Amino acid sequence: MNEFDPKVAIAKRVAKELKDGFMVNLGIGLPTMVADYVETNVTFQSENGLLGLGPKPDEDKVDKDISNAGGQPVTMVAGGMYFDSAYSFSLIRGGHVDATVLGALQVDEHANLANWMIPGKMVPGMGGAMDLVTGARKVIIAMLHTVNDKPKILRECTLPLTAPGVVDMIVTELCVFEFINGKLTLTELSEGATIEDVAKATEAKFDICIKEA
Amino acid sequence: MNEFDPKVAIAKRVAKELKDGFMVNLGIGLPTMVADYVETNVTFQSENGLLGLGPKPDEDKVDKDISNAGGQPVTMVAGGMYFDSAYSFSLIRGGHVDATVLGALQVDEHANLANWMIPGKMVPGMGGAMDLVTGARKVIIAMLHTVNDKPKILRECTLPLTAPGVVDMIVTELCVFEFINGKLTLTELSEGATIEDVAKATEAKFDICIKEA
Amino acid sequence: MNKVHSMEECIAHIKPGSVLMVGGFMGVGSPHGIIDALVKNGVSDLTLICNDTSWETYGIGKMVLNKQFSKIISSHIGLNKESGRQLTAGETEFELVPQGTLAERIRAAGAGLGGILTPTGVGTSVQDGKQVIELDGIQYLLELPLRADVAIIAGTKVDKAGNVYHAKTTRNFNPIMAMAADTVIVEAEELVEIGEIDPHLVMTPATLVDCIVLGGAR
Amino acid sequence: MNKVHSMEECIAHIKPGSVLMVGGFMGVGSPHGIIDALVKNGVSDLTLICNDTSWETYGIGKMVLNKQFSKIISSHIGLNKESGRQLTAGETEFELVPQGTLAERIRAAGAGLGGILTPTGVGTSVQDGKQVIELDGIQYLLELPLRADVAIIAGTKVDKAGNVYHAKTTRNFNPIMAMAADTVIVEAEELVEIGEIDPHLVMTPATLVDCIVLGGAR
Repeated sequence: MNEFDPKVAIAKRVAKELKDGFMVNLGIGLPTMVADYVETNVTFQSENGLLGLGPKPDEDKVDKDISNAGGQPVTMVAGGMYFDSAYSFSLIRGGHVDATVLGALQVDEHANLANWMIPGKMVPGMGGAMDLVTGARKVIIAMLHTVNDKPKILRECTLPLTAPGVVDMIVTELCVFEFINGKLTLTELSEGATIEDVAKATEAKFDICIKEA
Repeated sequence: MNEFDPKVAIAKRVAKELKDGFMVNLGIGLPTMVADYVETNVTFQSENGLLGLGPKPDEDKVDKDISNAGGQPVTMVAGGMYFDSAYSFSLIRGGHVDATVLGALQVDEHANLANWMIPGKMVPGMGGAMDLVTGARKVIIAMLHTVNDKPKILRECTLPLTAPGVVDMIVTELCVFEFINGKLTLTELSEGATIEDVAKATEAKFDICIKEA
Repeated sequence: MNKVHSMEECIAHIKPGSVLMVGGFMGVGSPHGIIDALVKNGVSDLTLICNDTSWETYGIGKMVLNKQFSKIISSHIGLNKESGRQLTAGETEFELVPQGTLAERIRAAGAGLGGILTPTGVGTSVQDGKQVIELDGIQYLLELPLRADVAIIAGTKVDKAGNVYHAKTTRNFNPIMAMAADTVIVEAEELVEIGEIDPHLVMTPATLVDCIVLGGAR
Repeated sequence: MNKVHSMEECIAHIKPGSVLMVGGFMGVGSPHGIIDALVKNGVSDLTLICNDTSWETYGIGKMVLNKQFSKIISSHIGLNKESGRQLTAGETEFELVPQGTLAERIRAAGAGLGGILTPTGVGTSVQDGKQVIELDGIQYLLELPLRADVAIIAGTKVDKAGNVYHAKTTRNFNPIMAMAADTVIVEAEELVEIGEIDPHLVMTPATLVDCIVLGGAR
């Protein structure tokens, strides 16, 4: 019952990036799981209007007036704050969010990010993503390394961009990439993964600079 | 003891312009007196951060945390609101203030207003005046007709402008001027004042279109 | 000056062709009673300005399903399948706006600004057709104000003068929309006496509100 | 992470040449204890960004009297005779900014905007040297963001994490300055436990506050 869950592994690794005192915005889906593994004193921001996002309430304690950016019921921890949408994005665009964690459809060697639409197929709208990746001090992409065995880390994004040159770090089940001096760089391998595994699953060219654990 | 007080006469006349439901900002000095004569249901805005400005408190009821734009203690009426300076000027610049009443150093035929500085002599700063006259729906100048027997309603302002073409109405102890289709127009005479009195005290050219009382 | 009106009187302000702002975020903080009345009334050819189009069976999503909009300006439409269908079929015109830019454009209209410069959207399709202004080597998009004929907003507590308290995350776009529309209609979850709301908790002032309607059950 | 520090530790952030934002409006909502400590400390060659320069014997006016500023950016200096004297004598550089523009410029810095377009100041000396942008036949001034190295603000109640409640009209410029400075120091009139301030009444969030100092008597 203790099988390797790639999403849990990714969430756990991302959690280590969130330092004491950080204001953090987590995207919907996999990024939301990161909250479960954070051991530091982090304040979660939710772009629909609150700081101090807490865990889901028990079903009998749901309050229709407090939700997250997905419209789902949430709670607030002690020391939180409510605000309107203009203030919320002042925090985001103004550089007050220390880290944002988002999924991606594609990331490329130029730190470009595409995660908001597939022309002709899926046009959900960018929501707050364009502001988040433009304004947050650190943009962390948390995603499975490939989709249907096809690479998502590319030489050049083919989908419409969410923003150019904004990604700081990519965390997958195989490895961690960081952009160091603008160069995509492999900095960590997951347990059991090899450089060859990463190379096979990655279209982009990358430097290698594995940190000692 | 019932002598004619020109400032009271001006304040009383201006008060009639403030209609039910209006949001009104009154400048410091003579304009402040207008509040004493308003008989309609008007909400006073104070640019330092409140809607629902009430009368001065009794001395033993002064609260250091609530003041007007002159830094003087005030009260709030029931149904008021506190806000920050950005919101305050959103109300002002955004056209939500129905009328503002201000003094003037000079007004001219082009509805230009000068009321914020005398080069080399007095440079107090414009405070909120430039935003108020730009944003308020109706700009009413309340002032004595002349200063040291010299006209203040001129062909052309000689002092640095607060804003060009913004004045809607001038109320003095002698008369009321309105800008009608862009033309300075004498529309009312105070009791006992004649057109000749006004002409003598006014440098600007003006049309005459006295309304029936 | 009584501002409390019947639902019929309130929604009469919304006419075919009107530009309509609707408060709320995935339905939280939306004026659900007014939306239901508008679905029934059927007024169409409207332009919608709303953060999202919710789900097709909830909040503003119901009006999308009922095809009452000829144009939708929104940051997110992905959870309403009918929005996606109308977009793909070309039945409705969509303008997708980054959420922060949407908030600033609405705020700019209410605050009397001619526009704002934002870095968001530079180098993406959001930039198309917009003026780019470079300052100190950084590129910004000049984004223009967004106004509406009518804003319909929700209030948790509304006093009889029209002062509004928006609880918790129901605040979202409601206060800024109340500043950016010619006519503002608030749906009150609870109607209280003037003075009952702490003046620090008034988030939309009475002077901006034209009509109050009592909300029904949700 | 303890943010409550001594006055000495707090004001050590303010160095000769620093750009300093100071909350308050004619002294109401100003951090009077910090100001008094800075007068004593005597740090100079500062740039001041503050709504006004108060009176020469009250609030920020004391630092003007003490000649601690080489440049003052403000909307109103008329009630402080020493400000007028320094301006006329050319001892201090003054930039007079319309109050609404001052608020928007500070807000723009904190909100990550490259600037805002305002109609205020068009056709006046405020326009000098600024880019004018015409949209739909209306002229606007492009006004640029104003940032500071340090903001000193006042809080009526501050919790131990740094969440701030500004009572009544003490709010004024305090919350927007807290967003626009690299270091934010808040003077707490009352220090309370985390969770004691209603989250709707938090006007400046803890995440923006670096140092808390307990206010003395005024």
